Amino acid sequence: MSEYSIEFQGQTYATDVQGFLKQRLVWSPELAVHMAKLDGVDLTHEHWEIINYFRDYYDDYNIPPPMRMVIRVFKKAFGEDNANSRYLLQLFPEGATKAASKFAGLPKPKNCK
Amino acid sequence: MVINRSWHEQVALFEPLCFAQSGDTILLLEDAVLAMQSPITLASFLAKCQANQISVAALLDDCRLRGIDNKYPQIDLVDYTGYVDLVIAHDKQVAW
Amino acid sequence: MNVNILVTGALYSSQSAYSALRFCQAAVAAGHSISQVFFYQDGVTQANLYSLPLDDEFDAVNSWVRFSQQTSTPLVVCVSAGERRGLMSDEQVLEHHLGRNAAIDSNGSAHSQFSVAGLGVLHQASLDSERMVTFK
Amino acid sequence: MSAKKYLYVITKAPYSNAAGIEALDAILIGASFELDVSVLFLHNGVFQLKDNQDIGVKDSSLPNVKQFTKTYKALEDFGVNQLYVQDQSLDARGLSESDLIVPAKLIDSQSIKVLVSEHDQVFTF
Repeated sequence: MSEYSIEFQGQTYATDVQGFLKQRLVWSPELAVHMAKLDGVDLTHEHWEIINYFRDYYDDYNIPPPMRMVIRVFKKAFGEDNANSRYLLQLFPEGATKAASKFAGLPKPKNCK
Repeated sequence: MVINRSWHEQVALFEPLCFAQSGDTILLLEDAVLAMQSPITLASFLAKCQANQISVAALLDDCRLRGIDNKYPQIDLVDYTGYVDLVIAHDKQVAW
Repeated sequence: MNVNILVTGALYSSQSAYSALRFCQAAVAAGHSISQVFFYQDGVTQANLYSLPLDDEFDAVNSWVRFSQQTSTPLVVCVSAGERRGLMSDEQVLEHHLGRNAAIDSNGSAHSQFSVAGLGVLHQASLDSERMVTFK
Repeated sequence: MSAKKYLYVITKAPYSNAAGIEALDAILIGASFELDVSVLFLHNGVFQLKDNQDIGVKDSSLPNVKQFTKTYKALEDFGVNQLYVQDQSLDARGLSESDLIVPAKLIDSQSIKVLVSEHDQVFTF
């Protein structure tokens, strides 16, 4: 079986083939910045708003939040006009749920549908 | 000895009865047909079904496989075609 | 009528493969159609290509394959339930880089007559069919 | 046309098997189809909602268990509003409403008959 990992500050972090951390507890904000860079994303204040929401929500419910909740939180933070799903997609071109989960150190979301 | 089964797990013959309504059919399938070897439990089950206008059927093929004879006029023996007919005749099936 | 079948019982630890197959055959013989057979929970084990029962025993996997070929009935394995239990297509094995030998690309554990899809397919079929029958 | 009504029944206790996890997967898909989704906890299924579940020390060298039952608390966010618990099942297991991690409607066998008959599709786990 092939193994995947990320090297960061002298440490090796095991991931799956798509770069999701195998162990949630090893996550740090610095590692998140590095993981995002590997995907060509520079984390901004807006990204962090979403990533922190994903981490809190996952802590409470063991599942990433549904998109309509994410948009609600986003609107609260950045106003009705800016915060929509298209803007979220600009922030996370890979898809907000997938990319925010990844940078937040959460497991890959199920994609059953 | 080690036990890994919950105290609460038990024979489920009476459970579907709690949720079936008049006009429904309870089909005994696979190991459920073994209930036909427990006359006392089965008699009270059949009486309750009758009182609530719930029909009871058993799958003939599963009875035969296990050497079970039907001694109960209240139980309809059906083959797989009869099972299909029951599914068509009722608007939904619930597998307990 | 159009009947959607859901199978959740494990191969050889339950009678569900046999019961469901007999039901499907009887339904087709009576002029009904089976919209699909969806394998969920332990039912995914009924798609295992590497199941090799003794010759005189019931061969659930190949019986499903034959039924599917004869009646053009789709057999669908739930992707997440399958991945939990090591049941996957060639493509999934490649996707997860699980192959023992990169030169051999056809080592998925699901028989190729079964497709792998999400629970959305089960729900869509249940909405499109007139009946759903579950075998546990 | 109004949304179809789907009922998901959970009858098994958590952790000894994947029934709860796989029921949740199905419930979330049902909700994503914008169906009218209800969940009924029956028999040992009521233990899914028991409070004070503790998965123990978080030690990465030990096999880990996911406390998936937390997700029941999020069902409302995903559009699932109706959670039912059979009162008898709770009683028989020494539990009451106050032991549950999420508010659920207590329901007796007679009302379950109605519940089952009112739904278009019933999945049992």
